[in-house]
Amino acid sequence: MRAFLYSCQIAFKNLVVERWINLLTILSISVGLLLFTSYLTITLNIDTVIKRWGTGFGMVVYLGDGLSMETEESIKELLKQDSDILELKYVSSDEALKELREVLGSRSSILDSMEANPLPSSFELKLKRETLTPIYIEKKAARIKEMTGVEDVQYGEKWLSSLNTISVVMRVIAVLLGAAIFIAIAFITYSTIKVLFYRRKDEIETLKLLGATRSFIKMPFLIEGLFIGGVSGVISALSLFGLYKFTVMKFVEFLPSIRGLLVSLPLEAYIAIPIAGALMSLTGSFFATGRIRY
Amino acid sequence: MRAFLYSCQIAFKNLVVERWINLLTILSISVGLLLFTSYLTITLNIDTVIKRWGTGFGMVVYLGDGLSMETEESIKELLKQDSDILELKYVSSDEALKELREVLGSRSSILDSMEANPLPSSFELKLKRETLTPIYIEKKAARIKEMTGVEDVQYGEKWLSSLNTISVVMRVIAVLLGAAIFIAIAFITYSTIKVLFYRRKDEIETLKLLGATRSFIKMPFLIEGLFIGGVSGVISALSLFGLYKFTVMKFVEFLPSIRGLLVSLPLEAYIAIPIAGALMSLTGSFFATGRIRY
Amino acid sequence: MIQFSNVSKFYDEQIVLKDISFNIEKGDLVYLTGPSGSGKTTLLKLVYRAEHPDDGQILVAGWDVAKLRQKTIPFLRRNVGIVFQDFRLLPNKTVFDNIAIALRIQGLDPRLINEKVNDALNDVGLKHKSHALSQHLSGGEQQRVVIGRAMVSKPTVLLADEPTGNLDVETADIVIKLFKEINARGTTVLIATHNRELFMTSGRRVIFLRDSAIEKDIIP
Amino acid sequence: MIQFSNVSKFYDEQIVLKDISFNIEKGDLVYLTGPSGSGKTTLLKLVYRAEHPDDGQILVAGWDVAKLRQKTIPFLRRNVGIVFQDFRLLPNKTVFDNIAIALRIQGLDPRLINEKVNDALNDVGLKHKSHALSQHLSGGEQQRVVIGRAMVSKPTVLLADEPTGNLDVETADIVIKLFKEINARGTTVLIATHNRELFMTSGRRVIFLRDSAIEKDIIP
Ligand SMILES: Nc1ncnc2c1ncn2[C@@H]1O[C@H](COP(=O)(O)OP(=O)(O)OP(=O)(O)O)[C@@H](O)[C@H]1O
Ligand SMILES: Nc1ncnc2c1ncn2[C@@H]1O[C@H](COP(=O)(O)OP(=O)(O)OP(=O)(O)O)[C@@H](O)[C@H]1O
Ligand SMILES: [Mg+2]
Ligand SMILES: [Mg+2]
Repeated sequence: MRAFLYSCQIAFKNLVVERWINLLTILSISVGLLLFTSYLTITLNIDTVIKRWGTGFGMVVYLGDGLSMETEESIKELLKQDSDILELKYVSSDEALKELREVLGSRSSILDSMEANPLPSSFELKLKRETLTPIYIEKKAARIKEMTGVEDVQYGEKWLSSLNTISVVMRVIAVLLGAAIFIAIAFITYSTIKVLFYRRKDEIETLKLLGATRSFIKMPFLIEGLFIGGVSGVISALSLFGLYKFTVMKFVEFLPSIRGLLVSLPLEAYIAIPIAGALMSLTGSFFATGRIRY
Repeated sequence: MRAFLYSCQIAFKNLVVERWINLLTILSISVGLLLFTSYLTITLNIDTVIKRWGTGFGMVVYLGDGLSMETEESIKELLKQDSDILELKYVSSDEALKELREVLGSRSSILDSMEANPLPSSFELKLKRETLTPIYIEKKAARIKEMTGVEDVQYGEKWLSSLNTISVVMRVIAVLLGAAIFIAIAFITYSTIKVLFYRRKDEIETLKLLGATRSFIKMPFLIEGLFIGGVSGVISALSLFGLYKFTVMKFVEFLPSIRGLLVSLPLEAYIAIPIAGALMSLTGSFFATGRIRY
Repeated sequence: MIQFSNVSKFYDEQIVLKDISFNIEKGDLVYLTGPSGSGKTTLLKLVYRAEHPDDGQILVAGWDVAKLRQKTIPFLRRNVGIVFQDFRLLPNKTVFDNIAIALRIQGLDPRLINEKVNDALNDVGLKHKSHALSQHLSGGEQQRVVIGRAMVSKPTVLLADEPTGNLDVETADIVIKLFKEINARGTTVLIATHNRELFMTSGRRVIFLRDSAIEKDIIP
Repeated sequence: MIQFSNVSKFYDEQIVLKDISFNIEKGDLVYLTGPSGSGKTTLLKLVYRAEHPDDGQILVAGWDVAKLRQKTIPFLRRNVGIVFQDFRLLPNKTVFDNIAIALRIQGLDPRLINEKVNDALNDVGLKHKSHALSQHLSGGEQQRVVIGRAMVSKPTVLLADEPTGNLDVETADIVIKLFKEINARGTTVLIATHNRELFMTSGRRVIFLRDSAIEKDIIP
């Protein structure tokens, strides 16, 4: 315990003595963490946007002409049982005609000359976001089309596959970039602590000769690493929040329509940043101090 | 000259002696440069995609019923003079009807019962990508609508503003992220050289006492920094290329439709990476060695 | 207390100590001398396991030094006070801290440390330099800090490598008197030195090294 | 060649040299002595501008040392060979490189450097250790490397701080003979030492420092 307190004392003295290197390290790690968390925020936002778009897309199931109420009901029941379908809206042929009138606007007079309503009734489906792979939806559409009473199934095939591509690209990039940034941060931590260790190599040699144990020698570096990582984490969490607020402010000024659309990382993530920083730094320190040989 | 050769010799000896720190630094800088250049590649790709989408959006100018050929021609002339308009396509009311038939498919029989073609003639415009700010297009649409003979102007207002937002967001992020990564790389370089300098502090003290000039002391560090930065640049350029090829391969396997869509940075950029790395490192070294006082 | 049996030590291909055997009893004060490069420092290093013998057995205060496990080495060293030829001070620390560190690594109580360090500072005559950084000391002052650090933990064995090289005659006398006092309190002392004045008239045992071997071992 | 006029030097509030005046002529060999902490090293440091005097004037080989511009300091130092009390060797470099560096910083021709370094190695008796790393040398061997490095550039002034502290009597004799030879070739030599044997019977000038001032200045 006394040894631990003494280690803390040494660690903080060293932090002050080597303040420039430590400051640089803290800044580097902060920037690294900030980059990573900014990226996460951006991904989160793009994902949210895609989700919003994604749920806007659905499927329209056109029913055959003159179906009995029972058949329509049974189709509805079948569709309702499908857990991939989030929302189900029945659009009667009359409603469809009204919609078409609205679309045609001033030119809707062409419809007046028609004897009967040529538009079919339909079900408009909204699908669960997770199921939006093009192949899956294609299959589902084909299956629904085979149901008796269903005449046609339409869905935004092209759109779907584009959105899907964006989403996949985002995820792949997230993993690649995330890994790269993590590696970079790990390197910075490791190399800095290694370097701090090297710089005190003579001192450590002397301590070893005086009978210091391994933990006595390593402890200050571990504490230092923990501190550097933690402080970096706090700095980057604060910067991230500031940056987020600033960005939102600027964007809203520029494009008022965006208000309320930009989302922030959840509070848990903000709390996790310093902890992750400290743990990464600690791991870095641990490997940097290495195995001490007498 | 002899002093320079000797400095090179010292620099390379030091590079070997401190190989671990130097390797770590090279790796860190490489990762940093790779991150930055990957980001540039991603931005370039997203930008390309947006451009492709963007040019797909246009404006439809609906003409009034029963316009004389001259009036139509004069409208066409006026539109042609507008340098913002890239393409101009005349769609006669007959063609419009044919298109509507295609859209309605099996249900196109409703149109048969009509006496006259209720659809107006129109011009389909494609706009220059650069002018796609919502406000600008809104104004243009309003101006065109005021032309005699024009009944209505339609354009993908909502879509346009979404795409526009993405593009603006991408650019803002590019600047922020780019600056952040540059700062991070600068820090790594600076701090590493500073540390290498610190580690040889005793040696440098001794050299100063023996009558070494400032340039004799600084030169090896500058050469070392130049080398570290250059090598890092080469490594990251090669990794970037490899990563690009790998990503393209994986994506094509996964989504064959993407073939030929992913673009790479131009050759000049690849050549610029090691040069930029070397210059950044050199600058880092220069500031890290600082002002030598006797 | 320090027993060498047929110890040999090579650096690369060069032999530095060849088949060295001697036995220093508990409570002895012994001088070790020999020309520059004859292996004095190496012999001392073998005692505190800074070097590993290539052959033979070394017993120090009951520990079989050559067979010591890595984890146990610090505990051997805590029983051995060392005056290094190259000082090995912590340059950015004060004189007080440089001496205190020998006790801090053992986790002693800060008040006890304070007391012991002040005693040691008095012994080596550096009380007035207590708060000076060790890098700001003169050569002789530094040497006395090293001596203070070696003594402060009251080790079982005290090794001193050229402890008077940077000292004037008067200070050297004080230091040697200190070693004798420590020795009188039961610590085994081994002093490597070129300074003939120290051992010629001391009436103590002197081991002479030359050409990697013991040339003479004069036990009075 | 080395002229101090009313020189004073403080460290923080503490006075280390008080109103020191002396003049060493070109070609002299002078000893500087005094108890530990009396200011010998500080006096030498003033000569090669590692410290700046707080008062007075120092002339070395025609340079007004206290007024030297930063850029000129290296050129003063190239004319002054120094045997540092704490050696200041480059630990990871070989003995050869440690000596050669004094010439390399001057941009000499490698062949000439080779020749001069080998001569110096012969002079200090370390030819056989030429390729050893300086950190692998014994204390006395290291001291001789420092002496070799100080001499190799044939400086105008040679300063030696405790050059025999780690040497046995025979080697010390060789070194002192070397200094005399160098001196005979025209180099002004100033040796700071505690070793009374060196100067007591030498018949040379001896400056005694005590309590920050010159106690005696015996000019034979
Ligand atoms: N780590 C090492 N690697 C290689 N050779 C070494 C090493 N340490 C010492 N030597 C060599 O071993 C020999 C004995 O060295 P040692 O330091 O024991 O001598 P010493 O008797 O203490 O001399 P001095 O009186 O000069 O201090 C010397 O020739 C030295 O160069
Ligand atoms: N950089 C410094 N800062 C503060 N005090 C110093 C510094 N250098 C030396 N001193 C003090 O100045 C005094 C003279 O030191 P100096 O090294 O000149 O003595 P010296 O005569 O060489 O002694 P020794 O024979 O022990 O080497 C000492 O008391 C020392 O502690
Ligand atoms: Mg020795
Ligand atoms: Mg001195």
